[in-house]
Amino acid sequence: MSAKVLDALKAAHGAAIDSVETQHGDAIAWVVRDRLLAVATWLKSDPAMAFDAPVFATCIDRLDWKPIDVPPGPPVYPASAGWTEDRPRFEVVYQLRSTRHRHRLRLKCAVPEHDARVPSLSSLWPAFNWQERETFDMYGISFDGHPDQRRIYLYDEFVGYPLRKDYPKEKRQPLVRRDDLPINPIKVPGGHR
Amino acid sequence: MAAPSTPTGPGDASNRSLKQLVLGRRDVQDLSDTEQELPSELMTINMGPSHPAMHGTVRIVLTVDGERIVASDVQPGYLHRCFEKESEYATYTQVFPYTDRLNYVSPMINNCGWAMVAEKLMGLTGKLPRRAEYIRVIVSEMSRMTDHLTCVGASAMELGAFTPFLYLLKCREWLYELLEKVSGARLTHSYVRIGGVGKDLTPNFDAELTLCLDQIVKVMVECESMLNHNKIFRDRMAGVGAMSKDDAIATGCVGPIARAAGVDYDVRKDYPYSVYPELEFDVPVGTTGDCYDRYLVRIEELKQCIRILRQCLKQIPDGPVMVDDPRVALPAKAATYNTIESMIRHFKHIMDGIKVPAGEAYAFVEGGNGELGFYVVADGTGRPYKAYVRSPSFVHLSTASQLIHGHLIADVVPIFGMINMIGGECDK
Amino acid sequence: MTDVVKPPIEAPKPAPVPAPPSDSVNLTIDGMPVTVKKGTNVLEAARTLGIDISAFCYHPGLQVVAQCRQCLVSVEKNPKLQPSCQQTCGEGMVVHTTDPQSTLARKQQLEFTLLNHPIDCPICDKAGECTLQRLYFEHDNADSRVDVTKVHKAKVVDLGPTIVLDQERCILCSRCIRACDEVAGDHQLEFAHRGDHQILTTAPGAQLDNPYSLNTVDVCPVGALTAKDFRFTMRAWELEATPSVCNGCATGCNIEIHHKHDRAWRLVPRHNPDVNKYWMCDEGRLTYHELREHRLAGALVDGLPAGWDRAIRAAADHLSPILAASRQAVGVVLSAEASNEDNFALGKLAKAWGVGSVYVAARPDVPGRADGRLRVADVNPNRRGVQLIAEALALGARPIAELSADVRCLVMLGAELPGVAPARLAELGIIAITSHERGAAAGARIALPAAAWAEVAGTVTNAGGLVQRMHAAFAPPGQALPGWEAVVRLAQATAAGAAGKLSYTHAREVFKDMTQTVAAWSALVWAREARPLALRFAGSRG
Amino acid sequence: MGLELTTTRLEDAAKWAKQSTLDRASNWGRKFSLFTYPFVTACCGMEFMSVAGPKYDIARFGAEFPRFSPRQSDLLMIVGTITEKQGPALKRVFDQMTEPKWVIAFGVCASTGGFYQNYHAMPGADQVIPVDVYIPGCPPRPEQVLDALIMLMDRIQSGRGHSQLRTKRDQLIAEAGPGEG
Repeated sequence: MSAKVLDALKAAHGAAIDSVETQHGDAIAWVVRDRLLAVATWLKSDPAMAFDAPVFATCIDRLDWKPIDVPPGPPVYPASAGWTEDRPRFEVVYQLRSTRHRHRLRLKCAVPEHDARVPSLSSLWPAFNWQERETFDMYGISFDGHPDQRRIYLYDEFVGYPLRKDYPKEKRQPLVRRDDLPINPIKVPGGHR
Repeated sequence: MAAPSTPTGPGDASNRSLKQLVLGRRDVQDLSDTEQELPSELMTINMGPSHPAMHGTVRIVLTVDGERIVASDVQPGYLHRCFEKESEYATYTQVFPYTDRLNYVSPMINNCGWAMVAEKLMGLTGKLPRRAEYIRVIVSEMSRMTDHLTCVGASAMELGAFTPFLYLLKCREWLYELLEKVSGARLTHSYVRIGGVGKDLTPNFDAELTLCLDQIVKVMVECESMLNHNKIFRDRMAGVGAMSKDDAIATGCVGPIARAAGVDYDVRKDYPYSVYPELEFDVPVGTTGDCYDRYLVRIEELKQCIRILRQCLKQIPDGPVMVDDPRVALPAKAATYNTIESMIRHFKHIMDGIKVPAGEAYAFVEGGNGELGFYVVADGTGRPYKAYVRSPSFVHLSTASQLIHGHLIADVVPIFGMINMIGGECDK
Repeated sequence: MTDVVKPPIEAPKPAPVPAPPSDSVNLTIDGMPVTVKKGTNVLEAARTLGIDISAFCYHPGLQVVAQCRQCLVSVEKNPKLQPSCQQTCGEGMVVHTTDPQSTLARKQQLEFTLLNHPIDCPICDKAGECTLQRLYFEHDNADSRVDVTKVHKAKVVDLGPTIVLDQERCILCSRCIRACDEVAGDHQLEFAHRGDHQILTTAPGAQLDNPYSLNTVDVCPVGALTAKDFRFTMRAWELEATPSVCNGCATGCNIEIHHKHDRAWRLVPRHNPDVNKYWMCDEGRLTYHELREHRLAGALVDGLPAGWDRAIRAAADHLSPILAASRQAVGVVLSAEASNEDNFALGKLAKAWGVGSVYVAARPDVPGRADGRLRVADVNPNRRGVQLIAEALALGARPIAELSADVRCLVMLGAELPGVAPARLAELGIIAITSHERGAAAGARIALPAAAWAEVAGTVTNAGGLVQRMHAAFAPPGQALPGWEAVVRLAQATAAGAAGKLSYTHAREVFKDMTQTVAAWSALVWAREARPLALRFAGSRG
Repeated sequence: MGLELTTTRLEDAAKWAKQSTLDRASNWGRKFSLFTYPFVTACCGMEFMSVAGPKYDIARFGAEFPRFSPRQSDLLMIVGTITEKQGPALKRVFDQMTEPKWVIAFGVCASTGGFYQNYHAMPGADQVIPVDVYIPGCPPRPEQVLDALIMLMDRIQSGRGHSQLRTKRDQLIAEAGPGEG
């Protein structure tokens, strides 16, 4: 089923698709960032695709991606071509579902660090409104055309994007001053780099 | 999506048993009793983050015209415990306790979801012992029952009906005690393992669960007779927070909320997993998508859970509860202490974690609130490179602003009660 | 490694000539063709393909002895299994590593190795980074089939000042024997007895006491040899590793700092074929203790605690009148123990002030230390770097022993002023930017706390002129700041800061300015920051 | 009152404090009529429901009545994880409660942060407000909660609650007159 979707997608939007792959039965299509909105619009409106239900949107930070114990032979991951050391740092991921055809599709968009933007899909699927806010909050990806891009989980005073791989896990940014506590030197993990 | 969706009429073909129960509905517009009064100023009211009627912690900034809500800003995040960041630092097995605390009302289902995504990445899907699969279904359905019991009971309490709350909590307590016997913990079980379950059911689990279900059936009859035709309950629930079928799909709603709106989507039927194909059960679907339909769907699902559990008890085979694969199964304790081979294997499993091959997968189950999925990127080590949870509560909460629009402040309470926003799951 | 800043500045190696075709051989391993340099063994060739052939006794830095028989593979047209570590690749060779025969042989060999191995994992220091654990888990993972009593041997054998041996855990791979022979050039370890009673031991009455003895702990694939310094202190898999460079002497061995809870627990060598290969000396390994001894955590003015702001103000108040009166009265001391960045920043400041004299402080040579291997007489990590910086800035730097009698105030980097008489020290008003409170810095009028080498990003230049990158492993204690940052603050408090020349905000900026000034380093680039890698994430790399 | 207050530590207030009969009587009354403000944030709330529910029935100890206004309650039960974002709200609720007031940290998250040691989970509610009784467990069993309640009652009776001690200390300082302390 997933192969059918990917084939149709390639046939209709060949230029906009970097590559396609299937992992553990999940269909994945790498979409050129500038064409994401067009591809998504087509996926939603085309009767043979009819991806009417959004599932989730998130992001992957490949900052220190070093897969180990990869079986010998051609690389199993990522199957898409053109991956080198200077690959884009982020991947924005959208998962879609069709209630009519019951098929699923994952769209991926490579996003470089210095230009962390993607077009927002919240106009097509309202569910992505909050999901994109979450992605912005956690990874600092900016969504062009998002109606309300604010932090959602964290507070406005928070500096940085915690799910990025270079954000230390225990770096807290307290809102309440802890005056009554025994004095602990508040250290910034990692120190001066 | 500024205007509230008008309820769709009854008579949908997929409506099985509920169409008779949607009587006495008033149209949303009829609720207006302040329309003709003098113009007034808008007021901003803050609800939460610590509010008695909020399940979990969420803050809503309401802009009201009198009692009527004209705008709202729902702000989650007060229970953001960084599930995803913590998971990146934990082994696959160590993530189970974190999943317990996502939807803490139905932890077993979360456990199963996490196990399934790891099994999908390892190619173990469908290779588990049948007894393990059945046990997973049993504990999942029990968890689903605790979820619905809590949701219905707490919502009823918030509308002033304290008795059903106590009755339903009593049922939940019975289930907790059974689950405690099986797993060792009342609430946060961490019972499921990658490749099976932690240990077998207790010897007379069969009889105990049957007895428990019989009692729950009785209590549910009592509760339904107290709630279904209760005037206050119906007036507060029916026609409140309605959502159309199309909206439910486009906003990503799943589970009881989507089904109440007429979306016939249940992961157990549409993308069957585990041994659900071997079990007979129905998926209740509502017509109007309002709070009352959501209540009815949950009550009906409780009955279906009991039906599934009774079948499972009949069909469950004997056998091992853990897959026989040294990659994931811990060695027996006696061997661990007495042979170096098992000691090493035990050590590696615990300290390094179960090695999951590099790749990515999305696996999902029908949680208490709908499609609960885990999206994992693995890099071949014993810890996930990225773990994302597709939490239904978060998606449902994103619709709340639109659901409460145009309603009275008091209606926020039943709407939130029936959205069943679980803080741990919503805020991750 | 990416963080070795290349190219070396002196005697650049000729660009590698493309190997003529005759220098390489083609072979097939598990159906995959591979081309390797002539003389490569099959095991290394397989590793280039990502095939991990199990092995205990093979170490790329040591001679091949092929005695553990753990790396047996099938070579076509060869009736018997071949140890892949000893089998040199031949043209057209066809190797199988997954065929039933060799797989079974390796599994059975592993079973034999485990036969007498004690059930020590929970109390073993090597657990978590143990090759035996890894190979069993990845290559065998079968249940035990034997039910015989294990042979018992001595559990705690004191081999010498640095090492404790557990004979039961030893799998007799002889890596440690070869490490002593080849790295230290001292045959101090040997096997005794036969069969399953064979043990590792020293000669009667002799000790394992060569200056490279701790390398035996690194090469030991199991927990037989443990360092007295590290054993029972920290779980290996809980440590995090940050790449850095040893600051113990001018060799500049590449190391990993293994740290946790804001302190270092051990230093281990990191492979660099140009400098230290796989090794380092014991003395260098133990330098991490200094990171916690006599540290200066907060600024001091006249021996009393003061905040940074007050101390800097006091320094400026102290300096300005002297500078205004006579430039000759102020001396600046660069340190051969500090990084290039710290020295460069202070050198620039000296230029901006226009001080009369610049000196270089360095620890005196230790003549007996040089052994033609890794240890050299010069125990300063950065003497060469300071020389080059001083030349590039035209500072006319002299050794500190030639301290001019005119100098009344010294601004110094580091703690020690070797060669200056104590009486002279007492009359100098010293402003010290130092990580440690000892030597001349202990009597300083103003002491500014600096971060030590493991706590900052920076570069050092070894005796060969190779500029190498250090990364910050953990946070410095208390209020300590990187040395260059202290210099910048000092500059801003005095008139020199107004020129705007010293306004660095990151070591990267100091480095960039430095490479533009020092001609020999113009081609160098600042390596990307390395984040600490948790050893547990390394998983089974053991 | 010839006391010399050389320190303002709370422990010293406890040392100096002598309970009058009136104190004892009012503390006896206080301990059996605790009005709880359940600051429910997370999973522990499920167990809190069980404690309040039929089987474990906290009403037996006179603490069954949840007041959802901090001004009407004297026992703050912090049930669940406190996050950095929640911190100001928690502090505000605590500040709004009238003296004397007591705080129970329900569960390990409220006590220390538990296994959530990260950028957003606060390592214990006592980072922002004083806590009288800590209940371990993730979540604690209802029996543990009842045990903690009894421990708190003892503390109330003996006048050693945080806010009781603070009141006492302020009283002592006021009695000692100006120029002291």
